Amino acid sequence: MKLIDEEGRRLDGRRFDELRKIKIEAGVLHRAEGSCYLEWGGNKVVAAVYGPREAVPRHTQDPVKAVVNARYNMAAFSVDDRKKPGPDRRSREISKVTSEALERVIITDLFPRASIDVNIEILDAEAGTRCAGLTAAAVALADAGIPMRDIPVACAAGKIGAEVVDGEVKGGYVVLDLGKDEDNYGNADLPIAIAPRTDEILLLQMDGHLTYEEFEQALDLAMKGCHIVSKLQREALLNKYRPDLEENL
Amino acid sequence: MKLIDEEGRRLDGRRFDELRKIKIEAGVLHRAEGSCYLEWGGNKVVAAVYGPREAVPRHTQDPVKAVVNARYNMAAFSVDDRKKPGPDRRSREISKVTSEALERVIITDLFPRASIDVNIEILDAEAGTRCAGLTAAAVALADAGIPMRDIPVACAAGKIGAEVVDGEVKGGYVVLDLGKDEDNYGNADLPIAIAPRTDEILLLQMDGHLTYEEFEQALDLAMKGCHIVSKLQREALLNKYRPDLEENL
Amino acid sequence: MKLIDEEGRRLDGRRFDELRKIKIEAGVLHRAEGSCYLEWGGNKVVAAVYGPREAVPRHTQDPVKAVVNARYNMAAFSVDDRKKPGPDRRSREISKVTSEALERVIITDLFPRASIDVNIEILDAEAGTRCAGLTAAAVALADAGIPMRDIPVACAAGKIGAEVVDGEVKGGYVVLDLGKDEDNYGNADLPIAIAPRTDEILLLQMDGHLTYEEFEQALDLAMKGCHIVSKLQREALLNKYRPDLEENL
Amino acid sequence: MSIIPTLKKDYIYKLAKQGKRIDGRGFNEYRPITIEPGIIRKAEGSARVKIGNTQVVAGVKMDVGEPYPDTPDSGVITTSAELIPLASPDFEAGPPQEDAIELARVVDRGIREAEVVKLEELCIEPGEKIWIVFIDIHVIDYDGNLFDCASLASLAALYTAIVPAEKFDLGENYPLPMRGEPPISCTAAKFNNALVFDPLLDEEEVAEARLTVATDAKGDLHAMQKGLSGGFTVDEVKKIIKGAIVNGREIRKKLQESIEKVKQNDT
Amino acid sequence: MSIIPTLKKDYIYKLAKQGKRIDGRGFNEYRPITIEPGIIRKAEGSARVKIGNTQVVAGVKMDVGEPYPDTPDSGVITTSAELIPLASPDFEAGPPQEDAIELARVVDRGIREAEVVKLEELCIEPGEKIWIVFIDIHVIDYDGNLFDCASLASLAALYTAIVPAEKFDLGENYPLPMRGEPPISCTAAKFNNALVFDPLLDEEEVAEARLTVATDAKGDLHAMQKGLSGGFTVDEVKKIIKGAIVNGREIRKKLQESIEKVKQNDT
Amino acid sequence: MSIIPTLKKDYIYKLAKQGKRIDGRGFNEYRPITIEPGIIRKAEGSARVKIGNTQVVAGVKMDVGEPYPDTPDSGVITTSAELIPLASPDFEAGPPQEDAIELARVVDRGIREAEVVKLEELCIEPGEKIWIVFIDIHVIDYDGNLFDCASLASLAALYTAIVPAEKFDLGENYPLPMRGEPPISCTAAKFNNALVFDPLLDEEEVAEARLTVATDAKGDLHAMQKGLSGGFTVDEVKKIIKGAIVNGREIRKKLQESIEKVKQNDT
Repeated sequence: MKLIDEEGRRLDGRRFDELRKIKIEAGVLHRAEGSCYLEWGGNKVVAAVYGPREAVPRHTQDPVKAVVNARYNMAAFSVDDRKKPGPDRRSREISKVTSEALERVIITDLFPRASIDVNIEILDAEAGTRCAGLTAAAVALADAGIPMRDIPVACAAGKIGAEVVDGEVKGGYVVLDLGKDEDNYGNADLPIAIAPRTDEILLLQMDGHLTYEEFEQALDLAMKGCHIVSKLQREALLNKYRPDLEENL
Repeated sequence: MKLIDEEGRRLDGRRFDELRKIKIEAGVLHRAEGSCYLEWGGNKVVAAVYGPREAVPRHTQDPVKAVVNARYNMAAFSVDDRKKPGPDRRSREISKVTSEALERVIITDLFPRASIDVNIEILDAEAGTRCAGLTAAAVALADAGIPMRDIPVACAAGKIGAEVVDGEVKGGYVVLDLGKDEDNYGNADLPIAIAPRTDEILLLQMDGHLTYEEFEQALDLAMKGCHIVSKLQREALLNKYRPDLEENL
Repeated sequence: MKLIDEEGRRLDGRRFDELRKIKIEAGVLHRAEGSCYLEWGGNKVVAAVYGPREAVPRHTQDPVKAVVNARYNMAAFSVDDRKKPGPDRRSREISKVTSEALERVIITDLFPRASIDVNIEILDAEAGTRCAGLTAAAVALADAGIPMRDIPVACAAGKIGAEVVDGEVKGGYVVLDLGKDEDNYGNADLPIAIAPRTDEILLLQMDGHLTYEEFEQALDLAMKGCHIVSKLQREALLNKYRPDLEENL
Repeated sequence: MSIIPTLKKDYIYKLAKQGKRIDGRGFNEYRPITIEPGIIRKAEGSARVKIGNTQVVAGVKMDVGEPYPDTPDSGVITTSAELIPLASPDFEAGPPQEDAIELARVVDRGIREAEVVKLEELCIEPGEKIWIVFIDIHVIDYDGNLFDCASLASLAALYTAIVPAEKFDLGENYPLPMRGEPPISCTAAKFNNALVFDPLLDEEEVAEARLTVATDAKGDLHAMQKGLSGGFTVDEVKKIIKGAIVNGREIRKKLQESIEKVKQNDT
Repeated sequence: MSIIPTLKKDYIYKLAKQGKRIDGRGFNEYRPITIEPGIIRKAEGSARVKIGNTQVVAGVKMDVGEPYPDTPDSGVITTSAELIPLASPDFEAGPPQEDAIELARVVDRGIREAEVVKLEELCIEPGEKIWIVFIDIHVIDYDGNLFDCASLASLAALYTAIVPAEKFDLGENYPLPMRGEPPISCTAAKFNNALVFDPLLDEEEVAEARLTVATDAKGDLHAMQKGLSGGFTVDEVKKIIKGAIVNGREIRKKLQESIEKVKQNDT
Repeated sequence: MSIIPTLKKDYIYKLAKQGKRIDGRGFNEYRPITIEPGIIRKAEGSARVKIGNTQVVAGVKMDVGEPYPDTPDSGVITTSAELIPLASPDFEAGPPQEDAIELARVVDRGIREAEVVKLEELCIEPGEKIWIVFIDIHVIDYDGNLFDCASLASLAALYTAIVPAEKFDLGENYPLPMRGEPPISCTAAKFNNALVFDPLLDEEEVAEARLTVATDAKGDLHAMQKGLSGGFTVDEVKKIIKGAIVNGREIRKKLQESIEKVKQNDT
């Protein structure tokens, strides 16, 4: 499958450094303490935050800080072939790395023995759900008023269009934010999450094949993507709170 | 399958308002605090009660009243095709509605933090096991000396013999206590449980197709069935305690 | 399959009362408090002991003595057809009888509310793993310094070479320590564990077919096997501690 | 029962005596209902339904499988519900608990007993290959009356679902074959002798009993489920059925409008 | 150990020193045994067995399945036991625990090792189709000595079972093919140096060790299982085996009588 | 955090400031590595790897199965890891927890993404029958850096594995088809701004962040995984990659020597 043409135009018409269309809305749920609805290309994600509240069962409590439990979950109908409900190994790994990334920015030592529960539901999936989920979770955390050092944000870069001959890889383009076919037929994927104020890397995974130079390009591109998405996060939060703010003027 | 003939005679020879043969024996087990063996047509059921005793695990305790845990379970060999041991979704739903129905008549606020455990084992199954199970459980509760406002009782009515043409239903008879083929090939089933002194409805489920008028007939018929079975329950309890009573004369 | 020839020579050349080759090494792991590596014919076993430590969850604690938890586990790759990871019914039964046998010799009343956890991993399996596992566990317990009345030891005897004609069994030889084919195609297996100082029988299972006289022979043979293996256990422990002992002279 | 719930209970009871509810509705009145079919691209059929703040997404997926031995010519429906911790601070992760199982089974019976889906048209090869219809109910926001919200979402997803025949090399895709007018589930709760339809979460928490009734366009009954540990009199049951028929008609109209809109957009 | 169990223990020990048991039996004596085969209509074979107050129902169901690759010409037996909370305040719901697993495996070995069922006659099509025999053990009332009660119920169910060939279009139904005289399991418990057969629950609770021995009509051994954390001397083991042979003969007679009665009723 | 861990942390931090580690190694230095392939007779391939006190046994088993619908011509790899309670007082029995799942998935990606196994040669009959390669990782002794130890053991097991064709009547056994030079996983931990490779358990316990990088012989990247709740700067990531390339070369040499030794012994 030819993922990119001679002029650097991708299957869906994007340039190498273009993101898919992203829409973020904060505070969409009644019951949750903070929530976010996010569309990123064909991905549809809802995130909801409960807590800080007493961690249960008791033996999960940390006496000096809050525990951050992110739970990434795919709806059975969110993928091509129906997924059996409940966590599989992939979901559990994503939940783990997402929890670790979010924990870094939350000021957890304010809430000893508490848990902060972050629920991420993928309703519609089309490549890049872990970045979409973490990005939505961060907005939901902010919406819930959880004290954070920064609002984390995630984005991926990758490589497409290389030819592979018996393990040898030739050519290829480093591009931002892989779409569905690019994810399936591409050569490498590098999802990251950062704290945008300091550019500290909170999540980093990679698979596929990148030369060291390509890695540097991809990391740089993903960073830039993160900063663009970060602005959309802040706008979404502002949109929710602006009416309140204006009222108080 | 022709479930009822022109003269209103059903497959097993019963009239529309006739129950299958029922046999109830109270106090049949050594270990349980109260117990009951019940045959209802081809159904064979044992029920046993333990408690009130401290509810475990502790977080299941209710500080102001006892928790009623009914557990409906089918033996692997009780059905045509062997059932995998352990609760399936159907058993768990029946356990829930049975627990709720029994809780209504038990004076639970006498036993805060306690559980009253009601075990219902279906050894042989032939249509109507939820009514048979609840009826046996009620006798076992009385045998265990659990204080109750009334001895609940269950019975079903249903509809058989209608013709269905592309969703349109014509004709049919409202009858009491569906047998096996009537359950499989009939048109509707309406199991209920009541507190016989007040006719309060404790359990009510229905599936199939009934007009509003048929529903009224069926509910009335099921109520009448309940009162007949209620007498058999009381006789069984009396049979067990009569020797003691006579001795004390 | 002919398991034994006219001269009483078995498939692998052993005489009826010969053990397979056994190698025992104590204290092989860094992390465990006591450990043992054991090869017995084609079996390779590691055992590790943790405790006495507070038993968790709390409701498993015994207020007057330590609980002994042996956990027998086969590696997925230890058998001909890959075994699904996790305990199956066979492993759980072996864990139970091993726990019971070890509990008999451990002075458990020294450690109320504690657990002593004995992990037995079968890395390579070739008939007789429960005896190999228990024998290794006993060495690991001694290596961990758990106070014991005796160092238990296990060995099996069995019967091979009989002809079976419609349930009727003719001939056959009682032999020590069944090998793989002897286990699969033999006539009876009798694994036992004893406390070698008193010859008290701590574990005894049997399946197959033995006359009463054959049982007496087999029990006697298995006892003798236990005493031989017991010496190897003691040597292994001595080998580990000898350097220390010599140093202190 | 701690102090806050007791106060809330007293307040709700007091209002009920005056014929009022905490959100100002009449006893038989539903909250605003919105039905949005077709919102999940990966699903064969889908819908988001909101009843007041309660929000459910239902998705339909289809696969090719083997029929049950006793119905060799018939497709199969499987309904699951997850009360995911997103929707309520009281829902827990893990395998479905009793509440989720009851929800799935009640929705399932509402659909199955009225034969809403033409299962006989979902046979591909008798005795060998049939279509399996998976209905998955995802509760997004929980403010009471899950049964009605989940049934409605499931119906909207089914009526707008497309059989993915192309994916399995079985010809062109086509709409899931459905029968005319579906039964609609309506739920009432009882507390302190008041009967209120479409109970809020706050009302459910003080309710003694609950009754769900699925009625069709002619006012016939197709499924009923009593819940909670209180009881009903015969008269109360009849009163609820009558209210369910009336509310059902109105909700059915809304459902049909939302389906029509999707079908028009598609053509 | 709290005060009541300690008192009970002391009492049982004291009696045992005087050669007595709490229910007046001799050390080698069994409680009354009743065997009722054929009580479950839906099962292919079934039996209720009572030993004193202990009560077990075993049921046999059969299905058609694939053979194991290493025994392509042979039927399969699967034995399960559930210690359901009906039978004892100490049994818990949920997946089988160690005790239930041990019970099922010991019963299974008693049946399998003596080749009681003619598995070679349960092959329908070599390498393709065989009969699977499911034995399910339901403990109804628990007053000690489950192993013997469960094995006896399983044997009575097997010896009266009918292969449901008609249900699978495989010709006429016929009796499950069984070999002549089954081994019988007899269990003894040891406490304070006394060895008692058919232990009561009260005796099991103070016992140090337990030994189950399955012997056939000739007095040969087919299965043994030692339990609990105490030990036995060689002499104790031999004494138990001899007692098991004697008791086994008597129980086998009872079993055969109950089977005969069923077979006569059938014809 | 209790007093002992705090003291340990302070000590490790203090040493790190002086450029030292508790066992005297340099920041980029690995502990002694031993690789013993072929130690499990029942496995198709196996290896025990020790990195210092950390010890892992990996085993490869193969079976014949069906391909995934989207890769009909390709074999399948399945990687599992169990953190069995043998290896650490903190590991618990039961189904794999998050840590074991992450370990298995990271090892799996390291092998899969570099296409180390020639999966295309593991097709027996396109669309029908393929070889499944099961990699099972058994952690025996846990003293830090499981990721590197487990990947190395898995690679050594794969490179010495034999396809058991005879067992399945598929011709003669032959070596599992592998590509030339595998990527090697190297892991660094960060604490108090120090970056150390091959962290000890004591170091892992005080670490803020961890990064695993799999690089091939040319220095290209094939898999990365960041762990723990701390962060990295871009420069730190680059520094770790460079260290991983250097260490990877040395470890790859050791791996190849151990494989060669086995292959010579076989011939």
